[in-house]
Amino acid sequence: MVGIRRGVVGKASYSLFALARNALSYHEDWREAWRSPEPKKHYKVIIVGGGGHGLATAYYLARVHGIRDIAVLEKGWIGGGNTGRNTTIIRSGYLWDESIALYEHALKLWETMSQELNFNVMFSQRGVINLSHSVHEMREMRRRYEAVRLNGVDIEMLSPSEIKKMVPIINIDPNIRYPVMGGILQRRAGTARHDAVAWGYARGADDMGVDIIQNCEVTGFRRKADGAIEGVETNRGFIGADKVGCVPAGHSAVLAEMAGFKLPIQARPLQAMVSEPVKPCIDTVVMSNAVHMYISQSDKGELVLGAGTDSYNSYAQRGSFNIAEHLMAATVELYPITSRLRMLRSWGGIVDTCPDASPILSKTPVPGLYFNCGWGTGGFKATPGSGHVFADLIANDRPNAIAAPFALDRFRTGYLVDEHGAAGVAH
Amino acid sequence: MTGMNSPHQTNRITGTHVKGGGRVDRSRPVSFTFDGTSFSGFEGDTLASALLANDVHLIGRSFKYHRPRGLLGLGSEEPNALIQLARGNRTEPNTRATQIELFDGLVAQSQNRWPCLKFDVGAVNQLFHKLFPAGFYYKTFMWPASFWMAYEHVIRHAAGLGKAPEGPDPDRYERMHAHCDILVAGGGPSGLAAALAAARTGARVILADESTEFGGSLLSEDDVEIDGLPAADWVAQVVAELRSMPEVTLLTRSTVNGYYDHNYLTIAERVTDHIGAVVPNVPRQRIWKVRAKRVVLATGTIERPLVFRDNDRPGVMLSSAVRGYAVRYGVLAGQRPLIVTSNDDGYRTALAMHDRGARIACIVDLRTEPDGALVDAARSRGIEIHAGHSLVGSLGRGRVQGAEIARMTGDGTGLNGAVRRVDCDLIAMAGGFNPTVHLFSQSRGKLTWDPERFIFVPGTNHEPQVSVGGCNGDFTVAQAIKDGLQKGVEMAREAGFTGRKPAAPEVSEPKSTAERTLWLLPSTRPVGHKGKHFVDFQNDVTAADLKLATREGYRSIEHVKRYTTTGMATDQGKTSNVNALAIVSETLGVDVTQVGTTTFRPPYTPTTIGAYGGRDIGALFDPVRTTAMDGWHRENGATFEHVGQWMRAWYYPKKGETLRQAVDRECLAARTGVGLLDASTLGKIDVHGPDAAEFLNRIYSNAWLKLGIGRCRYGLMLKDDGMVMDDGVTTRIAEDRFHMTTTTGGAAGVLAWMEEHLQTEWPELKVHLTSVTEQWAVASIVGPKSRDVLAKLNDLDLSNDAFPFMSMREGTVAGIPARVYRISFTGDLAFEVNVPRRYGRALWEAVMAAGAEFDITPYGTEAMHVLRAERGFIIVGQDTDGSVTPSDLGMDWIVSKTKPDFIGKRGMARPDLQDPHRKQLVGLLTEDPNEVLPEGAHVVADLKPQPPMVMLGHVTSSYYSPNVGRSIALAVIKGGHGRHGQTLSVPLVGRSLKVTVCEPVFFDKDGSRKDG
Amino acid sequence: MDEARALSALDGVTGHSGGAWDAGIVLTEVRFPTLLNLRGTAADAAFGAGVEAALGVVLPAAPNTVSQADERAVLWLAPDEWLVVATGEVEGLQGNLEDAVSGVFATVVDLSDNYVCIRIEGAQARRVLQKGWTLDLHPRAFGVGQCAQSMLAHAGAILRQTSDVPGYEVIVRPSFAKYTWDWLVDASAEYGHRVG
Amino acid sequence: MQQIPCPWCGPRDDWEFHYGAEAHVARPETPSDKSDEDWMGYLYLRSNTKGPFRERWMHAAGCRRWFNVIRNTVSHEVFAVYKIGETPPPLPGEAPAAPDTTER
Ligand SMILES: Cc1cc2nc3c(=O)[nH]c(=O)nc-3n(C[C@H](O)[C@H](O)[C@H](O)COP(=O)(O)OP(=O)(O)OC[C@H]3O[C@@H](n4cnc5c(N)ncnc54)[C@H](O)[C@@H]3O)c2cc1C
Ligand SMILES: NC(=O)c1ccc[n+]([C@@H]2O[C@H](COP(=O)([O-])OP(=O)(O)OC[C@H]3O[C@@H](n4cnc5c(N)ncnc54)[C@H](O)[C@@H]3O)[C@@H](O)[C@H]2O)c1
Ligand SMILES: Cc1cc2nc3c(=O)[nH]c(=O)nc-3n(C[C@H](O)[C@H](O)[C@H](O)COP(=O)(O)O)c2cc1C
Ligand SMILES: [Zn+2]
Repeated sequence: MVGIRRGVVGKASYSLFALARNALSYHEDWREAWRSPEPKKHYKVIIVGGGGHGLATAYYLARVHGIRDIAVLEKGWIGGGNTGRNTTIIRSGYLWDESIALYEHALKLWETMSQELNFNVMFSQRGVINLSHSVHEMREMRRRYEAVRLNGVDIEMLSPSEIKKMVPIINIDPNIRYPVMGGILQRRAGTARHDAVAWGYARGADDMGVDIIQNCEVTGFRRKADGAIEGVETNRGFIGADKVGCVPAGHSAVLAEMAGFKLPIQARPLQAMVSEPVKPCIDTVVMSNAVHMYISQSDKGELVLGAGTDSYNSYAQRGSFNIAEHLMAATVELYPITSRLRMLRSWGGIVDTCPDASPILSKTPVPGLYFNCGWGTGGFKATPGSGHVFADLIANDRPNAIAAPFALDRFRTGYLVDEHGAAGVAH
Repeated sequence: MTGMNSPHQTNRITGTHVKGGGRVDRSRPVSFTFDGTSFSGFEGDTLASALLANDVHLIGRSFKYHRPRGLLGLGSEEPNALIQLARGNRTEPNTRATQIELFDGLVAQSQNRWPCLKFDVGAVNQLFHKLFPAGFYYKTFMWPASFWMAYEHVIRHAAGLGKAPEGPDPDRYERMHAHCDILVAGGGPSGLAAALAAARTGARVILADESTEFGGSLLSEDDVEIDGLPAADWVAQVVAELRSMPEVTLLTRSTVNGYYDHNYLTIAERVTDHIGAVVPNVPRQRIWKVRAKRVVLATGTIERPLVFRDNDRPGVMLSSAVRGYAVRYGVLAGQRPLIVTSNDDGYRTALAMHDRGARIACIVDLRTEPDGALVDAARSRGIEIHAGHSLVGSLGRGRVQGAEIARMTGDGTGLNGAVRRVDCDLIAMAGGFNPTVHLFSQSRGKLTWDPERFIFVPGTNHEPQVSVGGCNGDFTVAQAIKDGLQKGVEMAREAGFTGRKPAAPEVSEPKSTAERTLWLLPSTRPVGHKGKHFVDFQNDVTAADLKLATREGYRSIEHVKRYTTTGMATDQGKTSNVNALAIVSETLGVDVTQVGTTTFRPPYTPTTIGAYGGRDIGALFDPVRTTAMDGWHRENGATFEHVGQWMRAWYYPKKGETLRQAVDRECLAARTGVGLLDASTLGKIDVHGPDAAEFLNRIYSNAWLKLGIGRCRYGLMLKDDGMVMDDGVTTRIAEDRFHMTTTTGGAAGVLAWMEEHLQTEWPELKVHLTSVTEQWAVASIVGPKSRDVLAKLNDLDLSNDAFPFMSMREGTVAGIPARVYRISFTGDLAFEVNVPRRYGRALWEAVMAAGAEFDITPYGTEAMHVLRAERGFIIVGQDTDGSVTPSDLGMDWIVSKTKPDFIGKRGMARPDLQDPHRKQLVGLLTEDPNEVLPEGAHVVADLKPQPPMVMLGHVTSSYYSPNVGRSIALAVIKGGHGRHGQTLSVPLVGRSLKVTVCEPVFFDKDGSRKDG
Repeated sequence: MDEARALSALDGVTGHSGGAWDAGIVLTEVRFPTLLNLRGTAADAAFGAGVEAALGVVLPAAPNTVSQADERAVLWLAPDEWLVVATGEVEGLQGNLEDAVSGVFATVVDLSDNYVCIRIEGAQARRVLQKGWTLDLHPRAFGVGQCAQSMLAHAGAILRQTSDVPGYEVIVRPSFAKYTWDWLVDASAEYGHRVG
Repeated sequence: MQQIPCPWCGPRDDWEFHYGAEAHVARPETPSDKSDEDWMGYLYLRSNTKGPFRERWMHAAGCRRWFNVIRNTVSHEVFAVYKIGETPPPLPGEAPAAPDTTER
């Protein structure tokens, strides 16, 4: 492992031992997890967007490709975009081979992330269940099950009673409006502590010399005479770069327009909420497309509930109340014991939805400018894989096999990776 | 366990020498249990006031360290005293004792402790607390890697506070829409005044307060008079006037909990929680969804705790709460209180306590030279005042027994005197007041920092609204009322009403002098070295944790919040947020405004999920749509399938039949005799106008201009990307009129799609579209004997010549006016009879009766699927998924080559859609004719013993076909059209099947059966 | 025609009166009114005149208003769309209307079976409806002579006020009739309801 | 919950509407002339403006009419509503636009 500071200064490494030793000095000697440097005049690579994907990109650029002269520019605070406001569902059981390859690549990286980063991201492989509520959904579910299985990825089909065994609080009465008819389970899937992912990658990248610059908003792009990228305008002045990778999630269309092109992206509100904390009552993640709700319980004890998107464009980080209201009705309908629990906080994010519900990992009409976006409602799970392949794309100026199907050109040729069909609420 | 405690009520104020005895009804004792012990209180008490009256201070345990905790506050700001309320399926975790109204038989339990509140094993965490600073879990539990799930198990069980109920909720919840001119949030003096002024103009006013009665802080004051009346009497007078006005809605126990866009607010009303009994049909709680023309925010203030060593001990309370318990509930929270204050308001508490018989231990005043009427009043009562002193720490076991105080340096950052011990049984903290700006912020108003008074006040607003009184930074009753009246009438005027501002009443109240704000009181040793200085009580976040976070680089207040969890507890930082950000700003040496606040989000206080769900549960969760024949299907034993919102008959098992047996029987009957299908759910659209044919020509991929009147045609609808969107048969009823059918699930989408094109792309086309889906009930009479059956009911000439395939005739069937379509979804002779919906069942029964001699067999959607698959007819949404073109389906014949344009034409010309290796629809035959492939199974050319394998595509439809006498399947596979005759494999779990690719037509390949 | 064989989507659904107490909520099915969907150009004088001649009712031009004369009501649905609600003598009504507007681009579609009409009346009728109807029904905002389309809970509905009692008519598609009826009964539970 | 003012029915909750994204994107008159690039533009590329934005809405639960709205996608403030085919009013702070010729 490339641990520049961590390797040398043992104190910076995290462990129970380090905690004990630091306790003796009242925890006053911990060093900062990442520096807050002033931006330099020029970098080899600038990453725009300090979400999980952007930070992971910088980390892998440094770690795998040996590029250290990197800045991550974040307009607010790192992890404050969708990384900090998602319901943290991680799985790789998608429909199309291309998607399964991408998300499974990520899932494998999740499995070693805490150790690799020396930062506990609490990746909890508690399993994710997708429910089916009609004959039609059962058929679609079977299709996805087979696709995942034949890709060599773990997946199981469950009957209602098997689901009930794993999720005792679920209502499997066959006479309800959306009866639980079956489900698929990916055991290796689960959740992670979302903020820690951003922080862990930031710390790891910083360790290798990456400058993480917060409160630095990119306001424009500067191009050379030959059209190639020259650098970015920011609220803290111009910063030059040989290559620029944009990973701005909800703001991808805004940045693309600054660079002079349009993306097939619409920014939509997506809401989530948490209940007050209670003792453990649900041990897996359960998603239901038909009723537009999904649920898990955080380690602190809150039920984490997610809904569907609103249908209009918005950058407000809030959605309409009726979506929240429906989500809660659906929660009570499927999990009757939740009725007397209380909703503690609700919030919204801006998701960059793509026509085929698949991401964009691509070169752009501007040489040296790359985009990683379009993850919509389901990109948290991809964080490490996305960063890994995007770093590769930036470093080599060509997509690798995993990234290639997700290039922008698919919208011209018609080779879409349409994950709407079976994914619905696409987490 | 349960022994009735003698009702000694040590803290209940008695005697006549005190002003009032609180607002409880002493003639109505009420008994309740807490952790199994019985106690009593009075009607009007909260659980909190009753416990205090019974001298119970230890009420809960904290989240992380399991520290013993008592009450801090008086209302919804309470972070500590969380209760597991009631039993069985009515149990409710994390309920604030301060908001639980007492009723006879109330059962309360402490939480987050084991085995009991006094001896909590979890408290061992305190021994290791040094290992558990903020964010410790990010630094450990990583080895061995596989152990995280085990660590997590333990962590999860230690966390979580209360317990969820185990069964469904027996209570009822409702929601209500409301509209008003003025919504007033908060019914203290300012809110009452605003409501009154607005209401007098005739405006529609809703006034909501989360407390049990209106009056707000006035109910907790005994030193305020308004127009010569004690404040509470003035309140009663105003409320009485409001109550008499028909356009005023008064809501108590009602929290304005959400402020959404465009003045849409939600109110959570607790309707029956306080009576402890279930009233049949009456909701337990109700969510009001209010659209208000104008909003007046009058939510008052929340007092700030002071941050000193061990400031979390039971018996350390907010000063205003201590006063509130005394004045409003007639309870002394302690007999020997110490008041530590940054301002004059602490003196009011001292006076109120003193005058009710408490012995004030002393007042510790952070100010060096306190002065003014309130200070004089304390001095004149002989109360000891330690000016310029810090409260260094609390002392005691389980509960406050004393405090350490010392003189501070002039700048308030250190101590410069000896630490002295003061005996006391209560510490009242008066740290100044924060305006309750939550709703203002939720509505996206911008806060302004007032550096003089160290508070955030509302700045520019985003919605049409105003803030008045305490929440606007106006801390006197006189100002609150004056402003309330003024703004109330202004808002009414903005909402279109006229009226004059009522005269402001005369208010007498104590005058306050300047305060001195210190966020973190100086201590003998640096924070973190000895004891704990709590900022967020519930989540056990200390000043040392906040400093650690900033030291580690988590400097944005949002990072501090997420790293330490400050402000993330069930109180959402009502008492901690401002202290936390002030400590962070001091630590970083930057201005509070630079640090900023975290985002306020709904709900203001946690709100029951069931209340938000309202009655949208069970049968009312989502409508189930049924057809006119539904009753018959039910009475005749059909099983049902959900298709979108529709409930359709799936198959009609006879006694003892399995699905397969029933479907086989139904399928055979439809091919050999006659079957009857309820096809009512198909979408139907009346397309009418001189340009109707031209319109269809653009919408469908095939040609429509020349279709004859009375003739039907199958059409495929594409999207502009060239993918199949819907299909159906459309009939020309008249020169300018067509009857279009769509798939059941696609109906609404198709209508919307066509309307969009008419209104926005081709407004020049004269066409009207009307959904007539439910105007018609449809019975499909199918099979070789269908003509015989229909002939019995109908006087039309049904011969092939007179009534050819793909045509429509109007007439009567069984005496009912009908349109009969000779179309077929099975390939066999068939008649689709459409009658007005009201006659649907009559038609069905008549056909069944007429068909009896032919053994007519009703069949459901499953047999329908088999029958159409036998003929290779697709189902959009099953054999297609939005990524399939007509060409992929082998349906090039339906794509016009001559039309210059139609929707989908250009899209189909894109490179990938022309690729011969695309997935294409084929038929599959298994080796074993009895083996039915699972739908969704995948097809491979190169079978491997284990996954992964390269997949070619998947099975979209698969059935046993009794008519073909074997299993049949449809699949989309790569380059399928060129693979006919190839043998491929379908790998299943533990085995695989060989399949032969064929044409997707299995029965009646030449289509000769359609004429019977 | 044979009315005895006609079944409404509410037959067998309406059941009995019930609820907490009789607050005078009366729920009634208005059985089989004639409902005609009328499309045409409001600005076209010939169209307006034709409609008036055939129905004896002025075509309402203002959004969400109703013109009514005796047993004929015309409800504004959209700038070029109206719903004719007729009871009593309706024989030939559709034909007359079609003839009257035949000279202009206009269409008449019989939707008598495409909807079910429920009347709700009583002192608490407004409160009951407001549990699921988002638009303001306060007399200052909505009254006799007005109509609106929106959702009543989860069913698309046309609502109009028919009396000051207050009384309203809720028009929904038949497949939503049972849901709507059940919803109204449930929402009335607090007050009690009677089946009219 | 936003209120979208239907030009006919008046202000209604946003869920009553079907959203149509960017306004004034006309379907090409003769699609066959268009390159694959252009067709991609028509099919998929829509402005996604942060700030005042011209967009289409359809009153699905009411009169079912399409119309245009100028709405700020950050503040949700609605500045103007105009019918299909009408000349778009200027965006806040913008000079009046040329008459709409796209008929959308
Ligand atoms: C409510 C909700 C629930 C979700 N649930 C799940 C789930 O369960 N599972 C799942 O896999 N996914 C989920 N997602 C999606 C997931 O959160 C995102 O796909 C993922 O986090 C995207 O990560 P990111 O790093 O690309 O984006 P972000 O974390 O949003 O990072 C982008 C960053 O770019 C910054 N930025 C933008 N513009 C500029 C600029 N001009 N200059 C500088 N910086 C800029 C932003 O401030 C932001 O910090 C959910 C999303 C939401 C909103
Ligand atoms: N002496 C001081 O220094 C000082 C300081 C601060 C406040 N005050 C007091 O502040 C008062 C100002 O009056 P006021 O009317 O502004 O405040 P108030 O505190 O008297 O009343 C606020 C009311 O709002 C209610 N409320 C708060 N949030 C709510 C919500 N979300 N939904 C529903 N109800 C909610 C509370 O229950 C309370 O009844 C004066 O009476 C003054 O005594 C005094
Ligand atoms: C998985 C998850 C769990 C959360 N748990 C809590 C919680 O326990 N308490 C809380 O106040 N907020 C919780 N939040 C919400 C955050 O406070 C915050 O609302 C969210 O990160 C969005 O940021 P914003 O509200 O500041 O815009 C949680 C968020 C996520 C994504
Ligand atoms: Zn409208």
